[in-house]
Amino acid sequence: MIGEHLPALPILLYLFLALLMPLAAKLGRGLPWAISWLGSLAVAALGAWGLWHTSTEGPIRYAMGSWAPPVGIELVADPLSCFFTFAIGAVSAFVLLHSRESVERDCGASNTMTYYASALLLLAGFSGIVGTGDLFNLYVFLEISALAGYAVLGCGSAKASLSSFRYLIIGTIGASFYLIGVGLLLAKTGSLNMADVTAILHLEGLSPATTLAVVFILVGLGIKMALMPLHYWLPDVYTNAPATSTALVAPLGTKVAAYALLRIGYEVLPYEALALDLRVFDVVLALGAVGIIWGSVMAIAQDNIKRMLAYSSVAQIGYIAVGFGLATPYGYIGAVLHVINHAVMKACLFLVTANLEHRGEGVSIKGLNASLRRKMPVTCACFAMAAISMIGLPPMAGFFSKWYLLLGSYEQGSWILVVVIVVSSLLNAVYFFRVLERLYLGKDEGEAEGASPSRLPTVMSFSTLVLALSLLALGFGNVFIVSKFISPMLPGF
Amino acid sequence: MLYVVRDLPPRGDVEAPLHAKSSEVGSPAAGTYYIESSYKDAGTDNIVTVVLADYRGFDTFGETVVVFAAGAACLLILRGRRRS
Amino acid sequence: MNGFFEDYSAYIMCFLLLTVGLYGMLLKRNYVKKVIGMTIFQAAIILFFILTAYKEGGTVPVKDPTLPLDQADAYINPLPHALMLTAIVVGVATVGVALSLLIRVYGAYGSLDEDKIQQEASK
Amino acid sequence: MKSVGVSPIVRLACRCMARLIQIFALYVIFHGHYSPGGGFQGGALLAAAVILIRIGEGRPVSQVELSSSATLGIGSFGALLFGGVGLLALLGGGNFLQYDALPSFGLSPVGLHYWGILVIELGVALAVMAILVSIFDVLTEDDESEG
Amino acid sequence: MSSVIELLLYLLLIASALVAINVKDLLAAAVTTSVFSFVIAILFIEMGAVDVGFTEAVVGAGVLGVYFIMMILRTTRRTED
Amino acid sequence: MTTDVVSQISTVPLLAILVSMTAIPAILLSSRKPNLRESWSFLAAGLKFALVLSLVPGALRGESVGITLLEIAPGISLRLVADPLGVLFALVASGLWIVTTAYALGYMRGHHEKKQTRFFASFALSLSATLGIAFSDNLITFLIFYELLTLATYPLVVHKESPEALRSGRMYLGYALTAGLLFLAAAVWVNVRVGDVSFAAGGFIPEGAFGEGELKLLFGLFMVGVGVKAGVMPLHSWLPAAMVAPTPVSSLLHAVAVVKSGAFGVLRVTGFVFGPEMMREHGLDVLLALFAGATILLASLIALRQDNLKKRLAYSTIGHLSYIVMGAALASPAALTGSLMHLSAHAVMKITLFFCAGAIIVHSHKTEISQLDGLGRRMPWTFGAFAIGALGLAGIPPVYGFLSKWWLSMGSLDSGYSLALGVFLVSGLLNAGYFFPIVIRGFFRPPAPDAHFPKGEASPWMVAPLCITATLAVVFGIFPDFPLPFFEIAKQVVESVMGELPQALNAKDIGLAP
Repeated sequence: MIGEHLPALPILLYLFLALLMPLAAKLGRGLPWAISWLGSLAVAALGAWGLWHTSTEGPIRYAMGSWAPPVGIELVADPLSCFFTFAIGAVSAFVLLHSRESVERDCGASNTMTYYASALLLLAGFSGIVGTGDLFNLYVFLEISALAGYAVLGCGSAKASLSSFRYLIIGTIGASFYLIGVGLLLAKTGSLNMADVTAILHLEGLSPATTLAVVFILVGLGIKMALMPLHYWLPDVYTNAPATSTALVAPLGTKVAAYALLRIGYEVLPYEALALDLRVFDVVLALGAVGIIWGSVMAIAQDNIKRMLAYSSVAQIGYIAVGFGLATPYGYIGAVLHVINHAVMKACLFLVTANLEHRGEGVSIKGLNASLRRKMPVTCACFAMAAISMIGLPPMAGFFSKWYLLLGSYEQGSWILVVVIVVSSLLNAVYFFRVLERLYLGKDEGEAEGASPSRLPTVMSFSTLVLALSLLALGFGNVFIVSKFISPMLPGF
Repeated sequence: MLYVVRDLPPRGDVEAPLHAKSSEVGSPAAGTYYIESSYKDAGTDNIVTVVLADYRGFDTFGETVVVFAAGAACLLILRGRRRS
Repeated sequence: MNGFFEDYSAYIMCFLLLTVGLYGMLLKRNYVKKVIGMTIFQAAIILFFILTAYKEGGTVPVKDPTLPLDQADAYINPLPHALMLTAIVVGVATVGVALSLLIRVYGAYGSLDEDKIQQEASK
Repeated sequence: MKSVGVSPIVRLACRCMARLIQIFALYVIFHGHYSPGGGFQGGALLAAAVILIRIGEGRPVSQVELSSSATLGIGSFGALLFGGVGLLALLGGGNFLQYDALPSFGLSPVGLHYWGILVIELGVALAVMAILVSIFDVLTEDDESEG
Repeated sequence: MSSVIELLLYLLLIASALVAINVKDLLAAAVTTSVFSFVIAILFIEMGAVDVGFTEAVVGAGVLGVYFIMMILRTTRRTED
Repeated sequence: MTTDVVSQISTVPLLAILVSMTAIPAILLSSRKPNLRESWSFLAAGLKFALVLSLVPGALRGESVGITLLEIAPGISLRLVADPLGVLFALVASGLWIVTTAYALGYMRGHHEKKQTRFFASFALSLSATLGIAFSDNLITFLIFYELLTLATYPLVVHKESPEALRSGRMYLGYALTAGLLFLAAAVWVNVRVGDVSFAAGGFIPEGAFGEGELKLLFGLFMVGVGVKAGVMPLHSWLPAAMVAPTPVSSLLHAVAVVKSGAFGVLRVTGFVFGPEMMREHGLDVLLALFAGATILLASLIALRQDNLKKRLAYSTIGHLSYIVMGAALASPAALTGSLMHLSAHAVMKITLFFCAGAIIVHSHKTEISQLDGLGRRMPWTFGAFAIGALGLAGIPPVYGFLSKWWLSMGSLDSGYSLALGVFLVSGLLNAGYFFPIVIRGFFRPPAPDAHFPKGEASPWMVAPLCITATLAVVFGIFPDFPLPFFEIAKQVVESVMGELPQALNAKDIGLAP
């Protein structure tokens, strides 16, 4: 039963839970919160199970309404999509577990129901993008996640609404570009099913119209994943949004768009034509590399921690783009591994800022001082761990994605990339140690013990800590993940 | 742009891939299949309705959810902040 | 088929409309204008899909007792129509969210012009 | 919206128009199988009718028609009706939204598809009506003060 | 372009789009947007997409117009471009 | 180590690393009770030393024992193996940790330093990392502990948290992290080309895996990677800056653990990655020797000009580390023997000197050499020990430093780079030139009229360790295999790497003089 319906279950679970929210809110005040994180946990379990199942027994294809694929909509669960489903479920479960009080604070206590409904719809959109095998269906889920995303990102302060509105405009352009691309493909191939389109395009190669379609699709998804020149919506949004929303969207949103790019780029579009005629991979690689450096440099210039993390996201997306652009097994492994690593790292870091905000501490780096270490030891330790992982020091998770990317760049003989990765790690070190120095060194200027306000709720420090510790686990378990799950999903190069 | 437009099937072309009976790799083309079998499958005259609600019902479910999401979003953004 | 103008001018109109919409979204400084640009942009995309569905001499995709269904060429392709119904709904939903965001923005900044808001925000 | 100052003629016109629109909407929904139209269009028309009353009669009266606080609930109910049909098919041993796997009540598979489509169209109509009205409500609510 | 009427509709479409984007009064812009939606709905129907045309008419000319107008009434009609 | 000797499974190397790691929570938890906290440190140090000692018999037989922990990247395991070279380094580091702990106790309390808990915890972590470096079996394991060492020592460098300390800390991090990344880049490259990253005595990079230019670049990357910690010029400037750290840190870490891990890295890379033959074949030895020779001379010259005692010691350290590098570069059996012996010899002697400097600072609050006139008569033990250390570093018998320098000189002759001999001789003179004036000032100059010296010696917690290390320096100078068989282990290493022993050794001539 589960195996058969596996591709549909995470999406349906999220959708139904979201739709049930108005009812749940009637039954109990804390129920939306509990349902949402438990639901995410269930999705993570489904993803993990599916990962295990599909990597041993091959992908599962699911025809919606039992209409065979070119006619009906098809969902696909293969190791890659299950991997992403797992990442979505696992990361969001802890973010949502953490979220209860910050949501009430940032979005108003009477809004928890709509907030959690939107959050679940956001996640439903994400898992839909990941699970679908149909180009237009992907657009629908892209828009579900986008709408829910504008809501959760814009529900805080008026500033949040403003940046969310700007994001809405740019995000709609992205989604519409994608839709135009799909339309062109439909006109040229007559099909919307990914596997079908793949077969047809491989037979025919690229014509001018399909080339334009590729460009539209790539630009559209590039906007969604905030690839370097299309990234400028991101810092404002992440900085102004409520803490929980950022922690939910930042680790997952751009990754899911990257997933779509990975899927469509590697599997749907004809690889040879993309690589040789259009040089798409080279372009993405170059943009990724520039994004890495640019994001890191901008991050150094920021004083607001959230803004710094946002720019750092731009850089980290660059890593994923580089792995994608390398178009080699190592690059692919690096990119996929970095997706999960970065998701956990960023979630952890944004939860740290959420904790800071919750305790009434500012998120300005200049305002940090060593008294925090005493007031919030767990939070500070988590920040340190995630920061070390971001810098890419072994044996934290971040090191290993870098390792595979380096392997990939050597394989391609691309020296510039090696330099870029090395330099960016140093830049990462610069902006993270700036914060660490303030947290761990210098005089404890805080007031006496008793004067500090209430302690951080246990769930908050707990979920931050779980994410931080899983970075270590991901670091040590990377071989297991790579050999067991990522290697079977390698596309033919 | 003209170059690209030329590559598209002409307007109203019955031979366009979208309207073919089957695609180049032999899979049935969805559009033609819908026309031919919708009445047989669902006993409904309006083909678009069948496509919308049956063959691609999941899209429509998604569409309904989008509407719901918009409602939730508007409420979330504008309601309940009188105290701030 | 019927010469370039006959065959392709509709596409060109469609692309012109796309450009108008994009221009409104990107270059207009007023936020409501941006949203209007967005509706135009989306309408243009819908127009494009509908164009691809059209068949010369085809009829509306509703079963016609006089036309047997296995004459597929006699009916206009219903697939893009179904897709675009969904797309229209998505468009409305997006506009709804955009407008509610704008109401909050206006409440806080007292304006809907990007330049003025930027001034206000940097104060 | 304020109802003060709306002339009785407008109010009457609104009321009549609204009823007409509602009837037409129901026709659109249920006749969607045979002619253009369906859940979404019908729902949008229903919403238009309610909005018309909201504008013409003012808020308090129109609450009778559709209460503002219930809109999201009705919306989710509509969507759940849709999803429920799908889920029922899933539980009946088919795939999601596979109408012929629904409990048959003596209907042929084709008939099941026919009725299944009708039910989900109803769901869509409910959801669309409720949500469109709810967005209208939120956009016109005057009681928030930004602080 | 199959007929003069269609050509005229297209021209009307683009004209209304340009007006909607460029007119200095937001309320006028909103109304023009409704006109635009209506014109494009007619075009859809002309091309055989009855359902889409119907929906576009209901939504674009009806619901969206109301939304825009309500929103503009709550905020401002003024614009600088 | 994939040497000829089959490696056996043994958890001892792992335990030796874990001992001080498990001490960290204990130290942190007992932060309110200083005595308990320090006894944890002692306990860990003693245990660690005992564990390393238990590895010595195997090392003397040339065996490698170790354990594979887990696969960390496909085909690459986190693997700890105690081979003779690793045991040699581990012996030095863990042995001196015991004395340093005692000394640190006296120093930190005498100096009323803040945040002692963090200090001792970081110290324990550093030692874990150092042993990890010693027992690493491949480039990646090495790199992991190498980076861990950087992180663990950072809190120690910035311990004072003054702006100067923070600046030094940033500088240290900047250098060390860059080095680590370049090392990573090199390791990845090797992995891509060779498909293996495990150390093997005599080198594991096959001839022809890299082009001529590529090989030089790779070597450069590796050397910058390990050379930063080894203080090879021009990568040295973090080391004098890091002298703002408390003296126990300077003594153990910046004379023994950290910088020696750099030197150790040089030995690993030259002997176990490239191998002497490849070095010679492609002229890499000359490249390295040039830098090392220049560093030896320049560092000695700069040291002459320093008035701050710790700074002078720091530059001296830079010079002496390059002795080790030079020995590795010359790559003859005798030179390598000298290099290995200098690894331990310099450790024992320089730690003595730093202990003395620390004792002087804590006791008399003097940091500049020009203020030391006459202090030696007040602190005879301290200055006596200092004199022994200075003699050793200048290469005067019977102190240990003489032996190592002798072998190095021998090596420079039989490897055919007699210019190196000149470098050693000149630097010996310069060493004498910058150390002896300190001793002379201390004992023979009258105190300055405005000098306020405290009465008597420094705390016994500090004097005892420095006397012990000074004594060790002499004992090792006379009996190089007593009480710890450094020389024998060095022989095993040389034999495994070079395939032969120094000629002088074949004549069964072991010990004092060749």
